[in-house]
Amino acid sequence: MEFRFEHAKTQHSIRAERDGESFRLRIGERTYLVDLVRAAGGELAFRIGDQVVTAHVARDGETFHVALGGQTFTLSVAKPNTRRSAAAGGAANLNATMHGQVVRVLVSEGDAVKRGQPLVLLEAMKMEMRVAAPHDGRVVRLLCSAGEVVQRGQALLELAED
Amino acid sequence: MEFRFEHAKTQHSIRAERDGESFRLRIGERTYLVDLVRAAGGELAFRIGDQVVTAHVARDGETFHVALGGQTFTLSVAKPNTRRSAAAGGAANLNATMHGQVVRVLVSEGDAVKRGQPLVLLEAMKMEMRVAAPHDGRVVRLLCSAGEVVQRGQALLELAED
Amino acid sequence: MFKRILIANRGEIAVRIIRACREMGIEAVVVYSEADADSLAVQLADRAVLIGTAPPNDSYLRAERIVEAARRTDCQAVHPAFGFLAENAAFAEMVREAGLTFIGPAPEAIRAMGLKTEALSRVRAAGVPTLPSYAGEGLIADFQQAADQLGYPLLVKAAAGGGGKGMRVVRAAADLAAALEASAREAGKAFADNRLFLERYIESARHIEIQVLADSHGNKVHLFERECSIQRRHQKIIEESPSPYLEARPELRAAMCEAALRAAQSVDYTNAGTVEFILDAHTGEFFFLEMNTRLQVEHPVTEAVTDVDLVQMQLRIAAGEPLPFRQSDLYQRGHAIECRIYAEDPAAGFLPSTGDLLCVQPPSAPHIRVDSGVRTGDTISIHYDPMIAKLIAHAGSRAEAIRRLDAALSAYTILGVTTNIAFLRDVLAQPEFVIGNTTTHLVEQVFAEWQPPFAPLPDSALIAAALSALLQSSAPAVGAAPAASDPFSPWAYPDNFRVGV
Amino acid sequence: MFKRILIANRGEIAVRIIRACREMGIEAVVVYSEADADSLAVQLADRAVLIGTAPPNDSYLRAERIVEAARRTDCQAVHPAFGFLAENAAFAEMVREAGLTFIGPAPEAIRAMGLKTEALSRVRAAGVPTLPSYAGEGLIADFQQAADQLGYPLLVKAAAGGGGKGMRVVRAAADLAAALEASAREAGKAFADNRLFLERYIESARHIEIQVLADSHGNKVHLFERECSIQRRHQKIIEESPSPYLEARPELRAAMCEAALRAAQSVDYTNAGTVEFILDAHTGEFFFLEMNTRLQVEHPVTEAVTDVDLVQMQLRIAAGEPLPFRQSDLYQRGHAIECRIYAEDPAAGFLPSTGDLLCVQPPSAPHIRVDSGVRTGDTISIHYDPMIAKLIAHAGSRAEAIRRLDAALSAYTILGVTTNIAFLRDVLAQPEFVIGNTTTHLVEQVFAEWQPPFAPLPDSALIAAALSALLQSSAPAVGAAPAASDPFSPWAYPDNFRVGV
Repeated sequence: MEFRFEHAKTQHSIRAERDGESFRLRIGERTYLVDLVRAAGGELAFRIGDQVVTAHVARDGETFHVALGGQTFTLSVAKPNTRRSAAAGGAANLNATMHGQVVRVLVSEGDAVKRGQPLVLLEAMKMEMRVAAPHDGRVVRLLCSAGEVVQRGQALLELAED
Repeated sequence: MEFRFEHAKTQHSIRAERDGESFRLRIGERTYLVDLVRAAGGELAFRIGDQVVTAHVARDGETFHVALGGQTFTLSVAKPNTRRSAAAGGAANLNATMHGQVVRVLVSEGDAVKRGQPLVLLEAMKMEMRVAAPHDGRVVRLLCSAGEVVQRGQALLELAED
Repeated sequence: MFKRILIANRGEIAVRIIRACREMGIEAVVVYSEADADSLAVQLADRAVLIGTAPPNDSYLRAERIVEAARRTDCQAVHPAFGFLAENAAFAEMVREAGLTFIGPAPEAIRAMGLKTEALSRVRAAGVPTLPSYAGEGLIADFQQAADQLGYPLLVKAAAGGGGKGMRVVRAAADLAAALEASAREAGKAFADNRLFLERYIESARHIEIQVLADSHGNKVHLFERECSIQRRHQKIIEESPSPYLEARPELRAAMCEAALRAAQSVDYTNAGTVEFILDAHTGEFFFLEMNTRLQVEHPVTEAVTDVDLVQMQLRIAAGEPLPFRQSDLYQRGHAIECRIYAEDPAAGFLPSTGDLLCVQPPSAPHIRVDSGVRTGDTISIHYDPMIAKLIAHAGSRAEAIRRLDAALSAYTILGVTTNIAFLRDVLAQPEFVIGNTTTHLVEQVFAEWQPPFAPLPDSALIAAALSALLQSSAPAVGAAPAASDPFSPWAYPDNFRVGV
Repeated sequence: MFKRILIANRGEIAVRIIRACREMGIEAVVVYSEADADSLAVQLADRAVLIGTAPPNDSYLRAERIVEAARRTDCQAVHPAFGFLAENAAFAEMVREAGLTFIGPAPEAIRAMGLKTEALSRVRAAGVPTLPSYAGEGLIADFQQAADQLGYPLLVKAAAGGGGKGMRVVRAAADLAAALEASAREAGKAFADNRLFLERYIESARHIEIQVLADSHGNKVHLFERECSIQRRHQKIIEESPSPYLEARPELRAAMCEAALRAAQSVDYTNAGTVEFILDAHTGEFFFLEMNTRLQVEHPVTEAVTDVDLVQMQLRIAAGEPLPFRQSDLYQRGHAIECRIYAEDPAAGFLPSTGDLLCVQPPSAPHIRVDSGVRTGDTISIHYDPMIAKLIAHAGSRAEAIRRLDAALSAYTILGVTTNIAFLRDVLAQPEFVIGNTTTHLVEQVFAEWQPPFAPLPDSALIAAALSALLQSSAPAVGAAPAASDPFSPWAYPDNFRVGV
């Protein structure tokens, strides 16, 4: 069975198959014979020769989170021809920097704004964050309103560069 | 769904059914409305009104082990018409008191033995145990031999009372 | 001693109080919001009472519902822990008027210490040094004039505050008005009290606090200091006892402990409390900041070095027992360090990281204590503080405690949300931290541009992901293969496997 | 310091040593038998080397395979822990001759203390009091004559022994021959050495031992006492520090500690060791029993009260470092109690209870330490010691430590084998134990007829079983319902769920 994962924008291919009680894994020219020590509760421990590796793996849809040796790696199942294209255009969306609630929208559509000017007040877990204009410009469209709960990365407003 | 369990030689009947997000359980005249708090990793926590109960449940075939409030209860799935009948007869089996290895058999078939006389030497985890005659009698049949690994409760020999 | 108490809180601190109750044979009742119905605190409690929806204003801040829950479940006392209503004098009064014991100081002491202006005048009268400050009411112009007299930089703080909420550093007169407005808004939300005050801001400061205990028989002791200088956005993240600064200065420690007892005395304090000081690392001067009239988040480091269980002491004091020791019986042994593990992104301004905890695996090792209120399958929501756990290491020396804490951090697995674990490990390894040069600005000065270390993907991680996918796709014992995208697949994280819920 | 060491052991103690290595940045290699291929120790190690089949004679006692494994994995030192080859001088020599460091005393010291006759003559010469005893070779008649001179009751012990193996109390001359025969057989199996000796038996005895540490630079310190009087079948089950007996007798403690250092000096001891004494509770006399030239099972109670990590000290001493403290730096604070949780049936002569661990859920609470080498899904086999875990509570006072330990015991869930948890809780609650009247015969005198408390089935247990069955039969997320009798059903105990293995 072949798996293709993407990590830090690089694709990795790995072929995995059973070999009796063991597993045989091939990454490029490297082949590993792997014995399972434990696979329970999200914990996955295995031996490669004398070396023992304990990992924790959690799958969230197409994303695999792997914790190993004090570090965490996030791998997504790679799809050959799908690359997200960055949004391009004269105006760009300004996104929420955290999951939270919109306390107040400080500008209206059509307003001219200065770099650094606060546009939207967000609140989460009793902490207030202001979303400021990254550059001078003009508010093209408001995409949120006071009281609304927004996700991190959700567009709050469309801002055109002057 | 009705379940019948046996605990300490007493049969208990309980009827369980879903009721929306909750469960309704009836034991005799008592009905409990139960909300699950957690069911994961063998851990089962539930609320009955304000009361919260956390149990650990492990199933081994027809046996349910339930740990709860610092105590452990062993319940077996009750079968209506099956009651183990005690072995009866002129001679009775003498059983292994622990899981282990037979070190030596100290008697032969036909031997007359005295109460307290050691008949078989068992060893487990570096500990030696002697299985002694519970009463005066005669060895009818040997059911084990030196070197053999025996289970707790397994018959070692048949002993007739004098 | 009480037969049953109610815990008016949630999360790790509710769990910690339940554990103290277990050891003392006291039944623990918790209140909970709908969001916490499946929480560990609810699970471990003997009884649990639903008091509202997720927003604290509808549940954990609803004093009347909490008192009603305590009455209905025949509790004799209420433990407020910290946050929420812990320093709300009106709540303490309401508990008392309901014929129940409030596990904390008298409402009068809470009120006196809760209003910073009154607190400062009380402790000043008791001879405790305080920072030059101004506490006014309302008019911006008055604040501006006072600020000019105090000089910049200065701190705007909530009069009713704590925990950094409503707090701002102002370095120039031009920024004062905006800071006052924002702080007042935050303070109003967090404490239902938008009064503010100003105070001198020390650039090279250490935050050192003294734990005190006072019983209802007039006995008062201190349990030495905690140093809590490592903060981000005015929020403590690493705390320790003893303070590396005071270790070399026993007379200063004695003076601070003595001042703390005088501060407590000034409000006839009973139960556990903490007197916070700011210490100027250059001059060795210390100033009273505030008294927290409650248990602190960082109380475990004091427990580790003194062998005193502060929560159990709170219960004993509230039940009218005298302190079982005198000052001379107390000691401070070894070194303990706590760090707070948050669901947050230190590389993005420490923004909270909400989401599902796909896997939580705390470390287990000698002299490591984990205080946590969450487990695999729980959610970090926007409603509450995003702390996942407190991790406490105790050892014979500070160097050993750092090593022990670092090993435990590296073994703490949390998947599903971004955490500050890698950040905390970098702080523990930072040379100034290692030699004990800990000031409140260390994080902003040294770690402003912090990014998580980039590690190239090791083959073993790729193997783990592939094996996991392979096992999941062929899981024979389950009968049928679960859908590959099923986040509740029993293999991937069975701890999260909730059948039919 | 070492870069990599090999641990010649298994189970909880291998895990504990790995954890010490982690904190010190040392890589840990374990050896393992086929039965332990999936064990926690193997899982946590950096590397693991298979050395044979389950029976110790084919694996953990195969010195040459262990040394070969250490060489092949480029280890610089070997830690034997306790049991197996820990007190085998020939093994220590073999390690040394392979150019590796043995993490323990020199083979000469092991040999001197390992042969009881030599040990006794050495410590006697150093002025350490010893029990009247006889050590002969071979002839039954010689033993019988010596026994008559010593008087009954007396103890038959293995010359190479430890841990109660080969040990028997003989109360009448008629029983001596049979006891000698059985002891010799057991000793031969356990230690490959069937030599025996006799010694005076004290009816009202306390077992008190002193921990010592000695470096290779001539520095020696003691770390105070442990009392290990609570035993069953000559096996310690509850250990504590300080000893309740010595708490009231500081001069006696000082004398015993001083005697222990003299005993260690008599064999030029290095590394960690324990000098065991038997103390006559009536007279206050103490007698040297033996010196254990290794780490002890009960070392955690000393670690808790002294803040010294004994395993890390062993590694430092073996690497040639001097002790980082002097005697006057050491202290004994608070109170620590350990109990050993065994898979055994206290109501049936403490017979081992083998089987699969269907569920293991250790407690988690402040100042509770759990040292365990097993988890859900593992097996207690006939091949090894049936200890499941050591549970250690530390608190400010003995009374608090008892309460803390009891609360932790009650929260320790182990399903699938019979354990001694209910028994241990009854011992902790026994009035003589509570007041500290702990003698080596307490268990046999008070608990000979012990039966587990019978609890009628509460409705909640019935509900738990029914809900469990109901959820299992309708588990929708899994796709297909697992067979009702499948012990590996992912719902019932997913921690045990091993797909395709």
